Amino acid sequence: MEPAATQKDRRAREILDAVVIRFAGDSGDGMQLTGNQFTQSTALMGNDLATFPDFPAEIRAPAGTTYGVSGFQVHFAAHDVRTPGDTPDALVAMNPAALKVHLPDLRQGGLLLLNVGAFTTTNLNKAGYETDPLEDPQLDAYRVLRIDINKLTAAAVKDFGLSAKQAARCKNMWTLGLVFWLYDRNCETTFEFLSQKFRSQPVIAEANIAAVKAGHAFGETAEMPSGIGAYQVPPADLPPGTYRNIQGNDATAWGIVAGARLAGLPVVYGSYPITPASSLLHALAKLKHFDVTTFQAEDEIAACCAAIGASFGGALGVTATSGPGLALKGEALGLAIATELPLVVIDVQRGGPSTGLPTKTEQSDLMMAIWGRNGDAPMPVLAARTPSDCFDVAIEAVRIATRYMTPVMLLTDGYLANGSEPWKLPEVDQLEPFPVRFREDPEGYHPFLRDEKTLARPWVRPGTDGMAHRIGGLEKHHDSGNISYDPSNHLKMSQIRAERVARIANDLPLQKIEVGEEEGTLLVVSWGSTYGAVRQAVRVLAGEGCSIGHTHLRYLNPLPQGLGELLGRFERVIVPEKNQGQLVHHLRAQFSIELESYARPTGAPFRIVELETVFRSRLEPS
Amino acid sequence: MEPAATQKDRRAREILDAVVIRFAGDSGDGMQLTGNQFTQSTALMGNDLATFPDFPAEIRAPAGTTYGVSGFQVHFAAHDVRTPGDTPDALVAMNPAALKVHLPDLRQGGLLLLNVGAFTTTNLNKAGYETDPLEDPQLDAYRVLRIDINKLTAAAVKDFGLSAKQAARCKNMWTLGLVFWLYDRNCETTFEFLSQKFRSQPVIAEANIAAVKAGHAFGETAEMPSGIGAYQVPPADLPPGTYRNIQGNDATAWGIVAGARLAGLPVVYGSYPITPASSLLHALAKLKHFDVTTFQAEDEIAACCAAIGASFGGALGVTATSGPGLALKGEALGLAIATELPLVVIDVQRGGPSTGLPTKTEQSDLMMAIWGRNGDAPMPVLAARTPSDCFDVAIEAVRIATRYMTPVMLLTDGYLANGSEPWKLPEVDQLEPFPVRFREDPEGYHPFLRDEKTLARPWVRPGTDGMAHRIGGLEKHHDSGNISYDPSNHLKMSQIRAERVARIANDLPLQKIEVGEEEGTLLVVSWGSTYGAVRQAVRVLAGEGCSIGHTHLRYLNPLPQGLGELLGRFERVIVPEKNQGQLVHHLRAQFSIELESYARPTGAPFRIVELETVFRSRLEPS
Amino acid sequence: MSDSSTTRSKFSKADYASDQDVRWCPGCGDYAILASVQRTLPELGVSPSQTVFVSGIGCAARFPYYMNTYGFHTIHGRAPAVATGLKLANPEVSVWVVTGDGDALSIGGNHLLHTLRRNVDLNILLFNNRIYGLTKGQYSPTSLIGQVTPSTPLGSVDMPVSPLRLALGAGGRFVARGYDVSKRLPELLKEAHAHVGASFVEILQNCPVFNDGAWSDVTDRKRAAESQLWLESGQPMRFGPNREKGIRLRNAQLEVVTIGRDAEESEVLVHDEQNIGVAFLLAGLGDPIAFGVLYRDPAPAYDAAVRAQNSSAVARAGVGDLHALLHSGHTWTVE
Amino acid sequence: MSDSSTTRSKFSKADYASDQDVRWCPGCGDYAILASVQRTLPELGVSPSQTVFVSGIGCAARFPYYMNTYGFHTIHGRAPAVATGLKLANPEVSVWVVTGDGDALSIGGNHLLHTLRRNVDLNILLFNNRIYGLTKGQYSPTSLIGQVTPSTPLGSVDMPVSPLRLALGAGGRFVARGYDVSKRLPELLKEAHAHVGASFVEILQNCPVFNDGAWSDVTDRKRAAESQLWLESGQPMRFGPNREKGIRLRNAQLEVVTIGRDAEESEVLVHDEQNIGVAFLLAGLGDPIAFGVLYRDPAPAYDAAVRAQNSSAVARAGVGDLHALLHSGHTWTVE
Ligand SMILES: Cc1ncc(C[n+]2csc(CCOP(=O)(O)OP(=O)(O)O)c2C)c(N)n1
Ligand SMILES: Cc1ncc(C[n+]2csc(CCOP(=O)(O)OP(=O)(O)O)c2C)c(N)n1
Ligand code: SF4
Ligand code: SF4
Ligand SMILES: [Mg+2]
Ligand SMILES: [Mg+2]
Repeated sequence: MEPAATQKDRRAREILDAVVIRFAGDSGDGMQLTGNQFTQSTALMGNDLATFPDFPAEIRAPAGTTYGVSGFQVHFAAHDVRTPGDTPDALVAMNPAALKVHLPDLRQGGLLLLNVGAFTTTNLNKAGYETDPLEDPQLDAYRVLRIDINKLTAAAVKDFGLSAKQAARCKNMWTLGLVFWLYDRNCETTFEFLSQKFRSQPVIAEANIAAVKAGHAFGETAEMPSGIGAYQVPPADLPPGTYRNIQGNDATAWGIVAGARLAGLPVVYGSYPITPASSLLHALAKLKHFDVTTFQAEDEIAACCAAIGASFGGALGVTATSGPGLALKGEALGLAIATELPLVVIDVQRGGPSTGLPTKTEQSDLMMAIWGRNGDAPMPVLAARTPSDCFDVAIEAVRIATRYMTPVMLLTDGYLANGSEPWKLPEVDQLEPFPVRFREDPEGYHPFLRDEKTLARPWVRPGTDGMAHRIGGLEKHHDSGNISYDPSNHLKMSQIRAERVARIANDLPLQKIEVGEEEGTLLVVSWGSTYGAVRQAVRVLAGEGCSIGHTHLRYLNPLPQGLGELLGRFERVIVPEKNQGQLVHHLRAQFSIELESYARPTGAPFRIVELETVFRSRLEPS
Repeated sequence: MEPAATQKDRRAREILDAVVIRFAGDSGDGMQLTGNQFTQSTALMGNDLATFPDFPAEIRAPAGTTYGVSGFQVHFAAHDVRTPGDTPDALVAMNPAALKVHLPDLRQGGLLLLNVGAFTTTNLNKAGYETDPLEDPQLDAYRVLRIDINKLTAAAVKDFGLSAKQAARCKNMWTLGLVFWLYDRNCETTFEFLSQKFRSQPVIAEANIAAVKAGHAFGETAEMPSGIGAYQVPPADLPPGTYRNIQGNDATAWGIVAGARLAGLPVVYGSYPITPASSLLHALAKLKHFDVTTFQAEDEIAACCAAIGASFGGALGVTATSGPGLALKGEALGLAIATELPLVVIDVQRGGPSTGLPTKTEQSDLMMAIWGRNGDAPMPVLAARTPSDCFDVAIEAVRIATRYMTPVMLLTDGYLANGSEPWKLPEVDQLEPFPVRFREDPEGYHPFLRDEKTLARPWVRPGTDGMAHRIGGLEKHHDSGNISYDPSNHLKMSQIRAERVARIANDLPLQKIEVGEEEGTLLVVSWGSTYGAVRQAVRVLAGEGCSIGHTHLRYLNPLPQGLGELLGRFERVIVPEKNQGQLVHHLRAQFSIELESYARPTGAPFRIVELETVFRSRLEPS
Repeated sequence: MSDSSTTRSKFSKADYASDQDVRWCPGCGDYAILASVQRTLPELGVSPSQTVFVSGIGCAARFPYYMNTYGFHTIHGRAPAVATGLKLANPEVSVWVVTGDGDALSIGGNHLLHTLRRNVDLNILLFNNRIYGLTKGQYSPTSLIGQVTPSTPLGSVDMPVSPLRLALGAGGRFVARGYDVSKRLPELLKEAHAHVGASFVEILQNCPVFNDGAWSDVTDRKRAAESQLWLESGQPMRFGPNREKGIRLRNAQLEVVTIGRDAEESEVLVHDEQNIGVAFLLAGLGDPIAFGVLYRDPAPAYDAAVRAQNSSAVARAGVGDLHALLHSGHTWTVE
Repeated sequence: MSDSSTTRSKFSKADYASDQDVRWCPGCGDYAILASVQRTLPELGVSPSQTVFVSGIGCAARFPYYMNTYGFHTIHGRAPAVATGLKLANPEVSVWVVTGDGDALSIGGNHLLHTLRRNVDLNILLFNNRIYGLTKGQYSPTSLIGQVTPSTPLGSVDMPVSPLRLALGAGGRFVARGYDVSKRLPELLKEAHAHVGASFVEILQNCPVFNDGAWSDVTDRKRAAESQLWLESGQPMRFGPNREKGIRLRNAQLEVVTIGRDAEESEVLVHDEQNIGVAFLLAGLGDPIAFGVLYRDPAPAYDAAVRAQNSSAVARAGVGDLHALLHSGHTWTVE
């Protein structure tokens, strides 16, 4: 692939190992789109990367206000990348509000690209600036590029006969063009994208393309202030294969589809929209030709119940939501547990309690996932670690649900759901199938007969001849399936329900060290989306020769075999979490061992340096 | 009080220390009423006692079937009584089905009173007997009294001109009369009760009274088979005071009313009927003149939300349910937590998961009570130990809710709800008031200002002049109460929410040993309704000189101070529970100490002997 | 054990009865409904194995256990949602929902209304005994004002809801009423089954234990001719011991008239099952009470529309190819 | 800061506006509704401190933050239940519920219907933009068949529900309709406030971001005279640029007629707010759409009946005596 920059430019380009850029502007400025286009091009150029969009809870708050600011951060490098980056190296601020909100995060000496055309008195007022920030000596700490993007964009598209409003909408593309030039990215994917997106309005497409080109040309030709050069980030040395960029919710959706294929089942997906889970519904609604039925239910309870009904009917019932919705599904999940039907329940966690922080990420539904139902109602709980891992964990959830005839909880979160990373695509035909065999033989059948090994009961599709049976939420006799209120039977059934979930551990890989030492001073135990930051922090410290190891849990219930032994191999154990210490509580209850909690529910992901500092302090003799 | 038995009888009476009687018959036979009348009379005669009704899940299953059998057990003694008794000393079986279901529980040599008039072929068939149980040599193990109660009742009431059906309905009263005679009880309370109950049908009242008298006279005059005598159970040596018999749900209802009085608040009680919580609604609906508004909502969510709305409005919002309903309230409880409103949530636990065993008792909602909400959403959790303790714990729940501006969970269960015991009535005017002071001063007010000590926010009654404010489920700034998505603020608010609940522990009594040794070999930790059986088992063993102690938790979250220290004073700790080991899990997570679980979710309460055996085995050197 | 139509062409009532003892109270109206259902199903040409009964919680909701068909006794109020999922997953089976006035109208009101408006192909039977039977007699959303129950010791102050008006308001397209011991119930069940889409049948039911005689004014044999208005499509709305009474429409209001005295025979309203305005008025009629099919106006069922859309997606895009899906959009290769 | 009527007898619009920035999208119909509400409240004679706004979740549900009254932003769909509890606890305050088509009709449908049938004294404003705004544009229970949204890429197949028909079916006793930028909205708000019991007002609202123009056929100024039928109690139902059109009732169906051409002036239906049959038909009218009060038939409010019952309990038994309660029934004394 031929980089877009000319020979002349490339000579001058400074080679960087890694860059973190944040695009920030008004909700209406199209920053998510700009970020995504930058990501797309960067991925195609062979860098490893990770992204993190950060949008306001309001749909489109009044233009120019600080709470209307929308951001998109991308971290790309010539090596492998695990997080969207701690602090941006470059900040693009399309208006004063964006500057106000995001400047505190920009690293000292970072590149600051300001659209000075938007720094009008009105906008300064709306952003709550009392004095002009452009005059503020504070800016001297950064390498500032002041450009009237509004004006230059208008000029670039003036020949297309657009309205002023339409023309103004091209300014994100002008900016993108310039940033493409700054980091030596290829513009082609964006040109294609624009042509496609505006295929019914070719003039708009052309104007936008012209804007990208103008921005790019501006970089090539304009005199840059001192300290601002052109950069290059060479491709990373990634394992060979075909890659794509993927967001977590898309990966989960595709994993469900893949899992259902491997099981040989159609999918019935029942869901009620809720941030940040809604895009799962959107993704699956596009896959009707994959034997996927999507049902937008009247609420989360109906969504879950419809999925249960579908599983009873012989399909793979799937339901997804976020915390407030999961809190509503507890009773229905109890029914799935009592009737021993397969079901996949996805919780894309967000900040709580209650409505909390709907667009922010958190890991605070773990205990609810494990315990949030009446009675002794155990179910397996899994969690994904990166956007692309959502694909694998979703398949695993389908496998466990159908093999053990149980609902399975899959936890992801807002950070995974909206974040993206390059994904080395698996070979679809090399995925291990786990076909479901419905029982069709009436001989000796009753609905709560069990497989000796898995303790799973037989699954019968209604409509099957001669197999009519009734199930329900009342306790049933272990040996006939009929309703039973007998004390010793209830004890036995309670134990079987627990044992069936416990036995899944036999079927799971042994818990291992991810990175760092196999034994020593400090073990870091993580779960879910903190994986990247924790791993990176441990890698840095291990690289420095510290006695530190990292283990990461995909399986939260049952806990994997080997974990207890692993915990015992280190002097200290720390559990960093984006909640008030839920996993650490769960582990303490399982293992009589001292565990330290590092609990930080902030709504924002961990920064690597923060974790480095914490871990380092635990490594020092105290 | 003059015992009803004549001088002649009393001479012959055998003095017993304690007796357990179980009345069993068809749902239509009036066994609950019979049991309650026996209890009432026994209470008035100064015995300590405990009762346990056990009715079928079906409203009134077809007559004569085993699943239609209804039972009522009463344990009364000349000493203090902690449980309704393990195994009956006497069983009254009104029909074959009752015999079939309950005979296995009767102790060897126990008294068996059989209504042979009901042992018709039809009834034997309905009960599933293939041969006549009256001929079964198995009965030789008991002292059997065979009486055709049907016939004798008909004779007793023949002068009242009742229909055959009406006459037959008197047979429970005939039986009660006989049992009154057997155990030297006074009939007067029952005469009063019958006159009152049938005041609009005086003939029915008189016929029933005649039946009681006839049964009693039968005992006095008829020749009893050998081995069957007349008994006497002298009054127990109870602390002086005025007593009444009380069921758990009534005690809870009255405790809520008392708590609201002490706080100076009206009550708004929102509830949706569910076994075994419904009788709370029934009790409170009768107390409208106590400034109690009851609202039978369309579902549990509305019930909880209405209670929250009422608390926002300046009343004490209360909601009650059982497990399936609590599973539905999780999201709403999160709102109460996020908005920091007082609320009392009562969960009368029953067997789960799902619909489970609706009429059976269990302790399996503990973890859901602690964790069953999205996000980090802590709330205090209390549990009552005996029927009368429900009164005290309900008051305590109101106190904590209003003092700390928090929802409070109060756990009871089916066993407490329907069980009864004599209750030494508290002096109402000696209960400590804890009046709520609504904030009315607008100066410096914002809704999330906090009391330094309790961290409680001010409570403002809508309608108060100049104090208009908005609250909601989104995260708010700790310093203004305005919506805030700021990361460090969310961390701070999460910590405050946790701290506010944790600080309640400062306000609680130190955890103590209930009975037995203060330190030593085995500590038994219990919570909730297993109190009586555990305490009794420990008392027996401690009486034998075993090194055993018992501590009982009223406060499950936060755990009381002193508990950790207490656990450390014993070599072994065992936690018996009517679930799969939930408290033990919770304790393990808090204390790095080995704890043994004795987990028996059977739907039935513990027997003292069962616990004795288990504890004894843990005391032996292994 | 096989019951497929190839091996056996006809079923009898016994084929639909399960081996479980029926556990309702003696005299409960549910027995009669069960008998009607078991009597009717053999005539529908659907085998027991092709039939599913889904219920919530309540006395009524025990129904599936007594049917030798597939059955799902779910949780309180949620049967319509479970049944919707079942129908989406398994369109071939014939799905019946059995529910009570508490189950369907109190906790489950929302699912009922959405199932009706979506027009999912289900037969919904609501056993209305105007009481919560299973929880021992609290008032329900159909109980009358003033009703004394354990939760309303001074009488209920809640306005009752009319199940049929609610169903019409929600957009239900088959709305009918019968009662437990009615001989015409099987007929209604057949109509409900024949209707494609959501069929909603309110069945007035006596609970002799907690609300005995709640409907006796209407169902009492002696008064039946006076108190029951049985609707027949295309027929004038007449009733009375000698069919001497009729219903007249005036000013968008229904009036009871005595033919020959207050009105001409020709003034009596002729039942048009598609007239929703009249159906709404009929649903609210108190004396007489309207029975039969009040409203029937078929439209495509939701589940069929969903399937059609799924098929059209396949027709447009081919059967989904997982490899192609993963490789869609921008990909790149590292060598 | 005091606003009691003793210190200040009149309030202005500004007294009802909070200090929070309004965070709806530019052009959102919610702005106009907010302005109407803030303009109307001062005329009701209820002080800001005596007014409470309760909402669920959604764009519409942000409403309370913008009002300088008491406010409670609750959880999705549950505002009617919260408001019911509030009203039971605190009868003096005037309670408004603000909700969206998703909040009220999807997740919250059951609470809405029960609040209406119980007739709780609340003013319920449903902002119907036929879309889920806050979650970025999925279809809602009022979206039209065929609507393409992120969750229905091939078009919705769900039959929409009519909020007003649903309200009537549920037993609502004040059922009205307006639209966001209508000048007559304040008038409707006043009527709703004046009605004792549950007042239900559907307000057609434009969401320019996710469902722009959903109502423009109806609300467009140029077509307004043709497309809007404003109802006035006791007045003939006329509309059209020159009021030349009217509504005629025939066979319990509504027909649009041109006066003088298809019908006499006298044949035009006169609006009777208590005629529920006509109200049900008006609720379903598509072109023109009926605005104003479709149905108003007051009955005692639930909360008032509850209070009356509580008072009668006190009158009968005296103010509850805790000591007496504990000592009621059988007690005995141990000395
Ligand atoms: C979530 C939940 N809430 C409450 C209950 C208790 N409950 C069971 S059945 C029922 C109402 C039954 O009334 P209805 O639906 O009219 O049926 P019926 O018994 O009268 O046939 C209630 C409240 C429950 N099982 N689950
Ligand atoms: C329990 C729960 N489920 C889902 C959501 C997500 N959610 C928030 S608002 C909304 C729908 C909003 O639509 P509508 O009520 O029409 O209001 P609008 O935004 O259009 O004004 C949804 C699904 C939530 N907050 N809580
Ligand atoms: S309680 Fe009523 S509805 Fe329930 S089974 Fe008994 S009679 Fe039937
Ligand atoms: S998304 Fe629509 S309804 Fe929501 S604020 Fe924006 S314009 Fe208004
Ligand atoms: Mg009922
Ligand atoms: Mg909407």
